[in-house]
Amino acid sequence: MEQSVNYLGLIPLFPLLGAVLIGLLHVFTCNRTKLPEKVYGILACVGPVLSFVMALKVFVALKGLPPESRFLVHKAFTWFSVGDLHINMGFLADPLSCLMLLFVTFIGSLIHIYSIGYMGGDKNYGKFFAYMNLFLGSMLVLVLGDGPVVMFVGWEGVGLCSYLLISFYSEDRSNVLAGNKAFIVNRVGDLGFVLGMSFLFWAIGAQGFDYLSLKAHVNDPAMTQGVLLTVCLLLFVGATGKSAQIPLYVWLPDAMAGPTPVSALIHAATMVTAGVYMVARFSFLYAEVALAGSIVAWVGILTALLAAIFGMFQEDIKKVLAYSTVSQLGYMFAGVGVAAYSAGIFHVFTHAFFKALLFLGAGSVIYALHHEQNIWKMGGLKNKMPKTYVTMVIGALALAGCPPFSGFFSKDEILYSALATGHFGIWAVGVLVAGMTAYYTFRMIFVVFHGEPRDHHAYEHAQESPAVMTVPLIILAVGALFAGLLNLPAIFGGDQIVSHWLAPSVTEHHPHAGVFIEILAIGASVVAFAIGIKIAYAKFGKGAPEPSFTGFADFAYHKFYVDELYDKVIVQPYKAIGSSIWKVIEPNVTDAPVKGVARLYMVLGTAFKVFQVGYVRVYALYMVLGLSLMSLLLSQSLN
Amino acid sequence: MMHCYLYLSIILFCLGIVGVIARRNVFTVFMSVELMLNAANLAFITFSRVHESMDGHVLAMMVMAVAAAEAALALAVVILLHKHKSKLDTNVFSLLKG
Amino acid sequence: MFEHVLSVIIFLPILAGLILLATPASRSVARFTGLAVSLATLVLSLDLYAGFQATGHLEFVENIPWIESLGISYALGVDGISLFILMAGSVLLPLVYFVFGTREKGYYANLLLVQGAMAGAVCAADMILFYIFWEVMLLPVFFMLGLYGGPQRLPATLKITLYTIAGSLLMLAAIVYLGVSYHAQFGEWSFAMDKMAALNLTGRVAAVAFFGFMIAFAIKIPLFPFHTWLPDAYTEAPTATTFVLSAIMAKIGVYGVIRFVVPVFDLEFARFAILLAYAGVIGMMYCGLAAIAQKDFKRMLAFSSASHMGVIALGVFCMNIQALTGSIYQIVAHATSTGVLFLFAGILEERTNTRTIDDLGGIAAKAPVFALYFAIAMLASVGLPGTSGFIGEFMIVLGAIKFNTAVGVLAGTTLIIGVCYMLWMFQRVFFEKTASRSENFKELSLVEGLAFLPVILLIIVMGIYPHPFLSKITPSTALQFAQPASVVAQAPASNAQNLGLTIEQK
Amino acid sequence: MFADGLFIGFAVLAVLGAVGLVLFRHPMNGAMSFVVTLISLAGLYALLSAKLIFALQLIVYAGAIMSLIVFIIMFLNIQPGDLPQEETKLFYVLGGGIVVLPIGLFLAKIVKSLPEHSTEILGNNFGGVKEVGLLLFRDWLIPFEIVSILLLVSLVGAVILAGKRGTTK
Repeated sequence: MEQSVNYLGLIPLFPLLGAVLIGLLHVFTCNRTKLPEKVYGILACVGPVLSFVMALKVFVALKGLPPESRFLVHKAFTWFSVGDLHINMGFLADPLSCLMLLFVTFIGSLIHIYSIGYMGGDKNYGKFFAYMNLFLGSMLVLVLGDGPVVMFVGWEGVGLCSYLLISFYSEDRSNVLAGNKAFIVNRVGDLGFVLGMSFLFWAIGAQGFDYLSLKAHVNDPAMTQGVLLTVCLLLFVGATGKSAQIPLYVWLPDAMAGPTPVSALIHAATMVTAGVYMVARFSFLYAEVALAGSIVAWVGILTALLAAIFGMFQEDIKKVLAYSTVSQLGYMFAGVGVAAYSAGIFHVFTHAFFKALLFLGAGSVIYALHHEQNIWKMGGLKNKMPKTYVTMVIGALALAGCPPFSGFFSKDEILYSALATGHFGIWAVGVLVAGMTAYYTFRMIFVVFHGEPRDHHAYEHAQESPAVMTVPLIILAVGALFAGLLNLPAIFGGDQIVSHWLAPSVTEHHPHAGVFIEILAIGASVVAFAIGIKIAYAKFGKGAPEPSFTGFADFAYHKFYVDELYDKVIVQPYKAIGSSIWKVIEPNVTDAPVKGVARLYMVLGTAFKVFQVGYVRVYALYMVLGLSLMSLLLSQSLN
Repeated sequence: MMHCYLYLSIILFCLGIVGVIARRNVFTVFMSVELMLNAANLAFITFSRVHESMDGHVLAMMVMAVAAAEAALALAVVILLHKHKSKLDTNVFSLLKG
Repeated sequence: MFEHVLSVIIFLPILAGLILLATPASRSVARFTGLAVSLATLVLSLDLYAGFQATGHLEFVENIPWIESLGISYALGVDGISLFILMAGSVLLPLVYFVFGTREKGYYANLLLVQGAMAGAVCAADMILFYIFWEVMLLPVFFMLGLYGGPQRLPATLKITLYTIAGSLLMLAAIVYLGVSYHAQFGEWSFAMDKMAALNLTGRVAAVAFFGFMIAFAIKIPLFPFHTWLPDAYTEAPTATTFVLSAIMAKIGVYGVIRFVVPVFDLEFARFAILLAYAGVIGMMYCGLAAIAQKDFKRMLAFSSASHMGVIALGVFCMNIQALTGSIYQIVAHATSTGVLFLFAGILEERTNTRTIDDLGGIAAKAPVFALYFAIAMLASVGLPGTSGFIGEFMIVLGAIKFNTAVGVLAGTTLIIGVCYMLWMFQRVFFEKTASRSENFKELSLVEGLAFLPVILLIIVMGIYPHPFLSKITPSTALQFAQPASVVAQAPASNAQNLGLTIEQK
Repeated sequence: MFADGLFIGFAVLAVLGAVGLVLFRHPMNGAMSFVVTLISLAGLYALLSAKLIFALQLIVYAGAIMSLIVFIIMFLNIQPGDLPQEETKLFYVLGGGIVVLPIGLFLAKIVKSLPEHSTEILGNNFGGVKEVGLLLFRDWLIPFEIVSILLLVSLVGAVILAGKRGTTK
């Protein structure tokens, strides 16, 4: 059933080796003569491109197998093995991971190429590419890992790299704090993942702790509903951390502190999609407990709503995109939550294209304006940067869910699945969010590219980015345009290639609802899109002044004060507990018995000091007194 | 008769103790110690006579030798102290005071 | 491989140290001798490691009767558990001589003494011998801390010495109790560790003896709430001493628990394990929280070390093979990561003349290699997969979940707690704007860089390919769990037997 | 009876001498009164047939040691002003007597429980020089030698202690 191929391990190895090589080169040259940037750029792109080629090879190999036995495995070595716990450093390529593999390496490579231009002139050029390669390598480990533990390696690896890349401009404290936040919040999620893994192991892990064995034993008696629910929810906690869902989404907007290609890499291709991928990977567990799925779906759709609200009021171009990512991730979770795993993954797939496109486009704008990120200082750029403008509009249309574009099909698939499985609430919120998405996306487009330039000085100097940056944009734009067609539903004459491709990997039951439901879903989405874009055009189409927010808008502008709330409720008390332990509890409670013993000796010493008068005869007197007392006692007993 | 000797020995011994603890003059204290040694010697000799064995005599000689050694050292110390403080008061020397 | 290799590993450093102390050697001679001896020990240990068969039982056994009337013998041997603590010491200690080149002769001599004593404590297979090495271990620490420590060293020295001695005396009492019980039950005197497992200990006295051992080891580890000597001692001690204390000596406490408490007091251990596990977890959280409040990076590392030791101790108390193996693996991982971090802290202190986190900043830009090394050690310390810290921590949490869900969940929070203070410190010291004190921070020299390289590589190799190491540990840990089960099963029957025995004796 | 009379006489003298030692303010007076005690004790030793000890007591104790003490007292040239002011001496002595009383009574009780024994003077060579000497060199040789070392050590010690100031200055 499974076929072993040893080139699987090479796929993550290429970028990882690249990272080590570039990192060492950078470390040893950064304070001396610097290597030319080209060396780093080329070295950095070799790894991802080679991985992409290997991914294609994997795809071809899988394609050549009959659908039900599309598994390629590679056991590199025994990782650790203690008692019942046998963990191999093993890799698994099946349709699901292959799909992820293809677009991760593809988009990752494009972002690397783009970065050659974007990062030009940075003094830590080499460091940047080392981190990027490490990031991609970790993501590939995550995707290819044959079991939860190997996945966890990549899982934490991307967390680390996001920390390193977000705090890349480390001289500025706020950037480093954003990095810290990302790592720590991710770690909270990781705790859930580790605990989930542990419970899963003690239930059914003894016979082998990789996906295929777990899947085979999922109906064991040890796997009660309670255990299943616990495991699913704990794993989902991990997913909320990595994929920025309520309540752990707070790190993602701050992650904009890193260089723009990093944001693209984090948001589009790699890190944030890991949560969705993980839930899909464990679909055989989630399929067993409906409750867990519902929770996932509701958390997802509420995150989508919340992030959309925030997104409508942001002024930083990257923050708008960041909240749109959070929002789209919410959709994906709604999708996998209602057991439409292929729809969720398909949205991951299309989202990777248009979000990478949007971020790289935004990066192009920022690059042209010399690192200006406030949209209220832009405007009228469409004439200056035509390629960027066109590609970004394509991306925006895809994000907003305009019918022929990729985002439409994937989002519609999710909303349709929600409706078809009877989750009307999720569907309704989803439609609402679709409208809001259209609104804030085009608000951004209109403000940045249309109207009159707001900052004339910056406008004068703005120019189209070099080809090394625009070519990836164009490639991604093509992807954003047509990727949706891959999974064309039957109603449009397609045959859902992606869903069928994924079928062997995920455990899902395609709902069969009537054509009416399907048309209702599509219609509602289109209407929501139209309303959203219309409002945006009405308000910002002809150029608009920077608004000042009041009331609810102000509240939303400040992101409902969630960051402040977390700071007050978690961070400050945490620090307060820390310092109270150090300043109050440690000296007065924990150390008190020890100090008490010392004090006891001191007190006894002072008490007995009185007798040490220093006169020899008094010491003699003590002796005689003792003798005398002894004599008294003894003479009692002498008779 | 033996009892009488021993009672005398006890009386002398007790007087020696009183001398040590009640007086502050270094010489008196020192001689009181000697007095206690002599009281012990008397008891040795008495018992030696009673048992008609001369081991007690040997011990008495030892005690005398020790007393002599002690006298030499003690007097050297007294001289030293007198040089230091020109006092013969034991209360002056209270370095052990806590 | 020759017959008395363990004795040589133990006594070569001790003899060298004594000779150094006795002769008026200069500093450089002392340093060179120390380096040469520790490298020789390293070579011997590597040879030992290569020759280790992983049978699970003691290997390289030496057994010479010593005080025959009491059955005390000079018995040495290593198994998978002690081997790794021995190796950690042998691998890490040469670093000190590379890094700190300008210390007094006594500093190096004491370092040699403590190295030998630690090797002795780990290899001893006789309780009395163990006790002797255990006490000898403390002496050099006393001198190094008291003579070469920071400005507040004297209270710290007194505290650690009295605290540890108090624990040791309890242990001595417990050891004597074991010996006497053995005599009462089997009619012959013996203090050999492996024979003690056959004892059947019940009743209140056994519980008292159990706590005698436990408190001694808890102080050394240090386990909450016996950790209060640690922050002062770790902070004030010269770097090498802190390194020795945290990297190896604390581990011998854990080793003691595994060696004495688990096999001998199996009933008591099973009874009190939950209590001890909570002590470990609470200690981990308590020290981790206290670490965030520190302004002094060495003290912060001290608390971090205590926090990790809580997790390691927890692994022992969880009574399953994953947790125990994880614990032992984590011992080595912690020795390499936190131990090296302490050395780095010493370098930082030496080059900037400050221990205050707020005084520093921007070192990553000045010294990229140092920052890279520090980051790798730090990430290992927070248990990132791919570094040595992950394997052990994961297995401990896994085992803790099996043992008790609440304990396991709390143990898992080490993932978060550790990362909070470490990142905070790393941010202040290595990132941000370059502070005036770190303006002229010197990068690691070539010698230093090369000296640290093997350890840094070890951290990564142990994270990526731990199997060869684990395969040497697991036979021994598996044996630990083979024994208690059978003893527990026999317990009721042999209790009756025991009763009969004591009556007969009366 | 004559021996009894002698005993009573010596005993009274010895006690009076001892009381004088304790009470006299000036050490010279005390030393003189102590000599009386020592001589009376020598007499008592003679009554107990200890001929050698009788001689040694007179020669070594009353002679050598006491003259050393008196010599030092005179050497230091003690003026009455140098002496400690001991106004409450009598209280101390009385208090000391009260403290010591139980010890004395206890010892007396023990003595009383011993069987009475005659102490007539023995006619043979008991306590003679030859007999004691033989005993000393046969059975007590090692203690004897140790005592000689003790004396040597104390001699050296005394020289160093007393001579310290003079030589170092």
